[in-house]
Amino acid sequence: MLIKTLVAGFGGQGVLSMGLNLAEAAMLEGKNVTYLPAYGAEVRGGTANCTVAISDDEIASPVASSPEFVIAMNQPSAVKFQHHIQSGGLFFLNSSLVEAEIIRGDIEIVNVPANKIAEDLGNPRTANMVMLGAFTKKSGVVELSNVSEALKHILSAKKKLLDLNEKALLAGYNLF
Amino acid sequence: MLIKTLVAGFGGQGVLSMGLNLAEAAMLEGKNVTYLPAYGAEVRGGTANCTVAISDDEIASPVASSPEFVIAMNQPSAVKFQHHIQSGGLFFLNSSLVEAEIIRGDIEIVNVPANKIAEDLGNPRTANMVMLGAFTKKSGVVELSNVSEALKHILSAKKKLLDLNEKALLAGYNLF
Amino acid sequence: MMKPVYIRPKSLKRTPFHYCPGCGHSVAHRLVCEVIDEMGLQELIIGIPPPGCSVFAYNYFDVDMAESAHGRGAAVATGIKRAYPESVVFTYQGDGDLAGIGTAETIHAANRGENITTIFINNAVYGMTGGQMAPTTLRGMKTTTTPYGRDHILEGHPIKMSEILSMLDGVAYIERVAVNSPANIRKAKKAIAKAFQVQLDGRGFSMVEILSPCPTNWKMTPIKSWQWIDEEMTGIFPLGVYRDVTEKTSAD
Amino acid sequence: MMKPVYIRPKSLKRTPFHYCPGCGHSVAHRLVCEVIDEMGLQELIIGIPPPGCSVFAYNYFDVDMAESAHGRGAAVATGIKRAYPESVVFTYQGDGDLAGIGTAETIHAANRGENITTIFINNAVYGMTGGQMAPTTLRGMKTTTTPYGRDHILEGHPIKMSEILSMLDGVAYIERVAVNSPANIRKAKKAIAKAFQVQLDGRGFSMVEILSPCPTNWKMTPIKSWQWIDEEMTGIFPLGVYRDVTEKTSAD
Amino acid sequence: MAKILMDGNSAIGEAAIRAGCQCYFGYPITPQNELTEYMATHLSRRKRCAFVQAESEVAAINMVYGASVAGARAMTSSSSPGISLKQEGISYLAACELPAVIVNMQRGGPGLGSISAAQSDYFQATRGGGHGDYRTIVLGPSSVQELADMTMRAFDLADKYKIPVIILGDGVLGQMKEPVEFSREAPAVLPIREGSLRGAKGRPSRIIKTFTSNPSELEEINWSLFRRYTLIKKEETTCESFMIEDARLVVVAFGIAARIAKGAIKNLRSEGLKVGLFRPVTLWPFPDEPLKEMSKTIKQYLVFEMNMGQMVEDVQLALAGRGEVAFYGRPGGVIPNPSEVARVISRLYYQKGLK
Amino acid sequence: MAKILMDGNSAIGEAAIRAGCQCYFGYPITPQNELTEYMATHLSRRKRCAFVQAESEVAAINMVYGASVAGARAMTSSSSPGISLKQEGISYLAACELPAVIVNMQRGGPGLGSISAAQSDYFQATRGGGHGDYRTIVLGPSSVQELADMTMRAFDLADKYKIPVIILGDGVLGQMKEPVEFSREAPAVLPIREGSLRGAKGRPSRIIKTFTSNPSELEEINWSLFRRYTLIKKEETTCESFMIEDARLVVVAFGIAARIAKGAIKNLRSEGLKVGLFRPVTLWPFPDEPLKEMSKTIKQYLVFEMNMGQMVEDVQLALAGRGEVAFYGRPGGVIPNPSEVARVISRLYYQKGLK
Amino acid sequence: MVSTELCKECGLCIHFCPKKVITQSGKLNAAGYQPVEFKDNGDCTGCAICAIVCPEVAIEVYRG
Amino acid sequence: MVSTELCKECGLCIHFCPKKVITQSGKLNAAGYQPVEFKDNGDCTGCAICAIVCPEVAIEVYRG
Ligand SMILES: Cc1ncc(C[n+]2csc(CCOP(=O)(O)OP(=O)(O)O)c2C)c(N)n1
Ligand SMILES: Cc1ncc(C[n+]2csc(CCOP(=O)(O)OP(=O)(O)O)c2C)c(N)n1
Ligand code: SF4
Ligand code: SF4
Ligand code: SF4
Ligand code: SF4
Ligand code: SF4
Ligand code: SF4
Ligand SMILES: [Mg+2]
Ligand SMILES: [Mg+2]
Repeated sequence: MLIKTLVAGFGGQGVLSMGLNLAEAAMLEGKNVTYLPAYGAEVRGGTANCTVAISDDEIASPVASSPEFVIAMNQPSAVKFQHHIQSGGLFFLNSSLVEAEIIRGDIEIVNVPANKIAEDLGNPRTANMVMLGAFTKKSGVVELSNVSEALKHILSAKKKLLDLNEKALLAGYNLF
Repeated sequence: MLIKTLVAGFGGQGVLSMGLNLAEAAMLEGKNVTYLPAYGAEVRGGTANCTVAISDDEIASPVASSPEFVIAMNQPSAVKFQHHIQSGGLFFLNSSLVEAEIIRGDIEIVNVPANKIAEDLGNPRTANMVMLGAFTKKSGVVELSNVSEALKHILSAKKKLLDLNEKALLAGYNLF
Repeated sequence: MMKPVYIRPKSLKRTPFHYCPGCGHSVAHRLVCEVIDEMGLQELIIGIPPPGCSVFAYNYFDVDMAESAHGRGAAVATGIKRAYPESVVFTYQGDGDLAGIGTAETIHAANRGENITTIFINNAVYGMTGGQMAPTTLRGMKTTTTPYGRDHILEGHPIKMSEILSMLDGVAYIERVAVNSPANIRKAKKAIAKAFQVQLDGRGFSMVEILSPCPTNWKMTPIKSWQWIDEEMTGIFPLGVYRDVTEKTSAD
Repeated sequence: MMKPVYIRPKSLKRTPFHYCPGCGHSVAHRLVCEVIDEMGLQELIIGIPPPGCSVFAYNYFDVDMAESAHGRGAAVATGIKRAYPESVVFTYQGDGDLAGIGTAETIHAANRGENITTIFINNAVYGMTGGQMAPTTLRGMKTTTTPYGRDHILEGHPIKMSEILSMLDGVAYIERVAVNSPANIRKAKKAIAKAFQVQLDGRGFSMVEILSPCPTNWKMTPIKSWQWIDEEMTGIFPLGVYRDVTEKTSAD
Repeated sequence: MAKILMDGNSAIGEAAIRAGCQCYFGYPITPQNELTEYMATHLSRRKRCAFVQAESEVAAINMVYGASVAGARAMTSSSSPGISLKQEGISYLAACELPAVIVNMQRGGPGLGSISAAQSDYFQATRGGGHGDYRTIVLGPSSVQELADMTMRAFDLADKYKIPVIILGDGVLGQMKEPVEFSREAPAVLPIREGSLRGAKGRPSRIIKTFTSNPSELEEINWSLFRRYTLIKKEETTCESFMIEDARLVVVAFGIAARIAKGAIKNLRSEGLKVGLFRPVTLWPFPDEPLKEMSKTIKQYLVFEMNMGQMVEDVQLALAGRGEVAFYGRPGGVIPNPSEVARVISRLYYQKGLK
Repeated sequence: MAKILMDGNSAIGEAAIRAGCQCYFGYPITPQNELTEYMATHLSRRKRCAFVQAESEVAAINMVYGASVAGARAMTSSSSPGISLKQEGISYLAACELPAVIVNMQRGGPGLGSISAAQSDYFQATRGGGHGDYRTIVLGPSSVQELADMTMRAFDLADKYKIPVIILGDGVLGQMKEPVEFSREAPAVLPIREGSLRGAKGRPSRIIKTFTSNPSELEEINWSLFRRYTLIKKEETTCESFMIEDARLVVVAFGIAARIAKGAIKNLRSEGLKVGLFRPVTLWPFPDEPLKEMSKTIKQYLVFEMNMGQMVEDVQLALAGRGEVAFYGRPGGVIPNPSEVARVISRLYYQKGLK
Repeated sequence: MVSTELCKECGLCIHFCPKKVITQSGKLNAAGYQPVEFKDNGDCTGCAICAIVCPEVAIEVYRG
Repeated sequence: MVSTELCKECGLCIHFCPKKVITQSGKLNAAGYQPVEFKDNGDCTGCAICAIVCPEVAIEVYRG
């Protein structure tokens, strides 16, 4: 099994920490895993994205030219990455921000109103966790328990935020 | 025919211009010629030397490991270079300054009291030309006329010195 | 009919800037273009952008431009100007570029009195590479390579290039300005125009040091970053004319 | 019994110098060795000689020494001192080395306040390579690369490193001296001792700039070259203390 | 010890600290900034250690030189353009027999290029981009774990042979995170090399230098370096083979390219193609003996590099005509995926009638 | 025109001026100072020309870059350590397709080394000592006359292919005087390259750059460079053969070493040994076709270099096992004499049973 | 007057406008920013301060 | 007092000696220089100025 997931959005949306969380969860499950941020480091602004590869076997390339799963947190990412998804793959859309029409018919679209739910939970900055929860449930690539375990590790320095994020994660998970 | 001549002495004795003069003379005769100053340029003081190779054929190396002729203008050069001369070669010594005993029997020694003669001519700085004159006569490697022609060229910017140097050259030439 | 009070300069291409919101590079670019337009230099000038956030400056300036190696803008400009003295040549350099790796090239071009103009963007950090300490970083300031705050004992002091370069005899004009308020922006533009005039007059090396906000790496809002220049930076880097051989007095 | 009034310093090996007659390097070497002896530094000190006429300095100084790449003495010294702070580290550098190719390394080491001492031999030429123009060459001076005399319009101005470096906050002590008369030689020695003391006290960067005769490339007799320093060089490079954080006043 | 998810650059930093690295001197450049920043955070305030953000790459390598003169384990890192600036310094380190570890996280293209990953500095690293006859040991990692392990190995090799060691990584390896495990704890006492300059206390003074006015003396130094190089070649050459026993075509690749090639080969094996991988781990010394050995049975080779063809010369030199060598290269920072590489391999496989 | 007795360094300077060199940027280093000094004397006050003694080699190469940006014929020179410092700049020139002429009068050893003559920078010159995939044309002169001729050729090649050209000389060639003749007069009007930056008057503004955030774009640039390199290889490869028709052993050498070898070969011929000389004149592109051709009949080769073995790899690559290659090297600045080389040749000749 | 595609929501024009006639629009542009809007309530003096401070050159000022 | 092998004939000691008790010896040393000589006529004050200026450290001064 080799599963690649690409997470994309605006810089401030927490797409990198989403990917990292996923990668750590996979590591906790004893999987091989690679996490690769797109480092357009010498140019600012615009979108950020990262790729997580999870596999039982060694991982050849951390780059995803046709990922199984794509999470698009904003409109430009939805437009840009819809063509990259592998046929039959899942396309997670932050439907609060994405209005684009998706023209491919050979992929499954999962709409997650991440911002809306996060706002409802009282913290719009946790939209990424809502999405991660939904992704965990729908993709089945990692266990929810490992995702929250990883989240605990990542937020170990900022304990205060943990509750908020856990709540958002669950909200997303329980969407489906 | 390939003849290599090494000229050595203190920095101020004009050994480089002696070699250059010889090389230009050979060029005037249509010979192949190379002139190579020893460039210990990053270290000052001590001795200076240069090598002139003259040949009818192409010259392989401008370096002389065993020159046919060596001109030693001072004591340290006489000591240092006596072992380099080819067997049967000529060793020109500035006998005004060189007191060393030469221990090799397989080379011919030509004593030229160059400083003495130059002083007698009223200009101690032309000792090198006295030596060059003597060398021209004894070595037969170039014609005297070409040596003075070359001298004219070299001193073209300092016409005043020409007479003095010509006189010294002749004095050396007429020594033998 | 509508009279334009402010319109986009002609020598500024219509490409949107890639800079972060509130970035001083954007303002500096525009000012240089305004001066180029007003002085009629567009067909005469050659610009040298650096590696740095402004590496893509050639995508914005509609004039001849050539990339330079990091820090070597002054040497490249020297080459151009010596080869083609009729041109007007400017370098556009960051503080890491000019005051760090390019220290020697900058000082010696200034000392030779190369007849070039340098637009020097001092934002107290290495912007492009992600906010490391620059030679100009203030004491105590946290950057990715001074996570404990710049400690002058270990990491040195903010270096004052305008002051240092002003000691060199080849320098004709140096002024330090800031792009953090309408008034300062106006002054900055005047300084830039003056610097180019000095070059046109063949007076020697001219430089405008621009204190320039980097909201991203300072981790501030744009507005806060513009204010921070007045609050913190100008204390260490006082604004003003540092050298002006065209004037009798060298006061501001 | 004969009482020694002057004897060869212990830390100066008995090897004859390769320097030209009347060269200031020889005097400077001896002075540094005298100070090393008097301050008891021989077993503590590490020296960094440069490419330049003094490339063989390690043949004379009987202390630990490591060759450096041209101009990089200050960086090498930084590496040593950071790795081994208990040592006393000095660089010995020519003007081509320190003020030319090594400008950036020197300025930034000084700015960081590296706790090292620099002996800076200013002889206004590149000695070792045969008398080319140095950054410190005086206006009008003929060298092998300024055969028409240094023209400041084309070739720049003599650069004043003591003045420039004194502007940097990391600098603890800078004095310019000369080795061209018994009195000046005595002062030079005092300055060297002070510079090492500043290092021992952990005060930061210290430098002694030594105006030093190069009879060979100046094409003068030794005596004339010693006089020429007073007649010409000190006018451009005034002697004196340029920075001294150990004193309240910074006057000579 | 539990595995940590770590990016390659930081993993080098952590491994260096555990290898007893005392001094790090760096200058920012993408894609290796995380290493400089890791050292700023973890080494700069460590006891008896030093971190300096130098004013340039030239200064950084000369600071490394200084620290090595004083016997400390010292390191610098950069990426392609910055490594070019270090060439003079590396030549001095090699000439003066000073150990040092130099990390090059390669990026694309000559000039300013791209900040993506590439393998275009192979020649520079293995042939001595600086002047003069010298070699450096060059290690070619292909995972974050290897970056960590090789960093430790690099410090040990550097000290053992008094030689600069280059870790030739790339932007992807530096940026990507993978689980990593460190095989050592940081030493309680930092190692100081014998024979270094620490002041001439109780011994004659020492000189570290290369300059001489006597070429024969320098020739002798060069020959002695050469003898050491021969020893290193004999003792330290490392490589990895994968499925070559029955292979009819062997792909030769290093670093990240080898990893991609391995993925391609696994896929092709599952389709029945008899292909294998040969991966030089030390790029200098290059493992030419194993290739020579292999050439007795395997005649077809494909060299795959993320450049326009550099290591391919070492493969050709090793084979000396005893096998056919094809080349597939992607320069400038493009990272091909395993299926592209697989297509190239299978095309060659069928073209050559190996099926 | 009459011949003039001139040292190699000055001859380059004079030839450059006659080739229309407008700008020279240098920094002193032995053994090439005469060139810098020649330009100071003869170029600095020439109309529309410029001479700058830069503050460093790094500055000098970047000034060359600037002058080339502005379309002028520009040159710099140095010797080994200084050339190492220029590697980043050379990589930029190559990447931006800017012509330039770079002279390296090689000296001995890595580090500060010796100031004698050597050939130790062959790898650096022919493999791109800077970062990234690029090549420069490399010319290997072996007499003062050739230095003059090749300097003119270098400027022409640089402009024709928009590429930096390296003249790889050595200390002996630079210092020695030989009679020399110049084939051209200095041009009345200095050539300015088309497409250069002179202000965007009457045309759209131009950009000279390499940086891109898109690796595929950079890949395309690299491929286009590569195509040009292939063309250069086809059009400009030059070599010289001497007495190879009936030779049983061929010595391969370049530059000053080739000249020494030729002397040795003449002596050995007079003793009846069938030995010849193959001399690459362009070191990049390396003349591998003629060697391949030769290998059909000649099986024994001796590569002689004044280093520890660099060009020998190109010979082996060209022969690809079709001939036996022996090596004789003298590193560090030692200049062997023809009889020493002759002894090595004849020993090999008899060992291999060629008599 | 304000190019909504160029605006990056930095807020500097709002901050510096002496008449406070510029506000957030609340809409998103293609780059993901919420560009500002010009409240044409007649207070604008055409002083162009907004244009002078706008880093994106997103504002052009005309007086009619 | 004067090491004839180290002296390089620079003449600085002669120039600076306040008592003018140092002169050229007229002899050559191995390096080709004519080292100076000390005229021991009792005028020497042992001021060591000669030693201070001698670049070659060719002079040591003793008072007895
Ligand atoms: C030789 C070299 N070293 C390092 C870099 C990486 N680099 C690119 S820009 C830059 C510094 C940017 O800082 P600054 O000059 O202050 O410009 P800013 O981005 O802040 O405007 C660095 C270190 C490079 N491109 N080349
Ligand atoms: C990289 C490099 N460039 C150039 C040189 C040649 N070089 C050796 S010493 C020197 C300058 C000497 O001048 P200075 O520093 O003033 O010392 P001085 O000889 O006058 O004491 C130069 C250019 C070198 N060794 N290395
Ligand atoms: S990082 Fe700073 S300097 Fe760079 S574009 Fe962003 S705000 Fe401007
Ligand atoms: S050249 Fe000058 S600096 Fe060098 S040793 Fe001679 S006098 Fe001294
Ligand atoms: S022109 Fe002046 S008043 Fe009008 S919106 Fe702009 S800043 Fe405000
Ligand atoms: S200043 Fe410009 S970019 Fe900033 S909010 Fe106003 S219009 Fe938008
Ligand atoms: S000690 Fe004084 S008086 Fe005596 S010789 Fe020396 S300088 Fe002259
Ligand atoms: S000062 Fe020293 S070297 Fe000079 S003449 Fe006197 S003794 Fe000799
Ligand atoms: Mg900056
Ligand atoms: Mg000097």
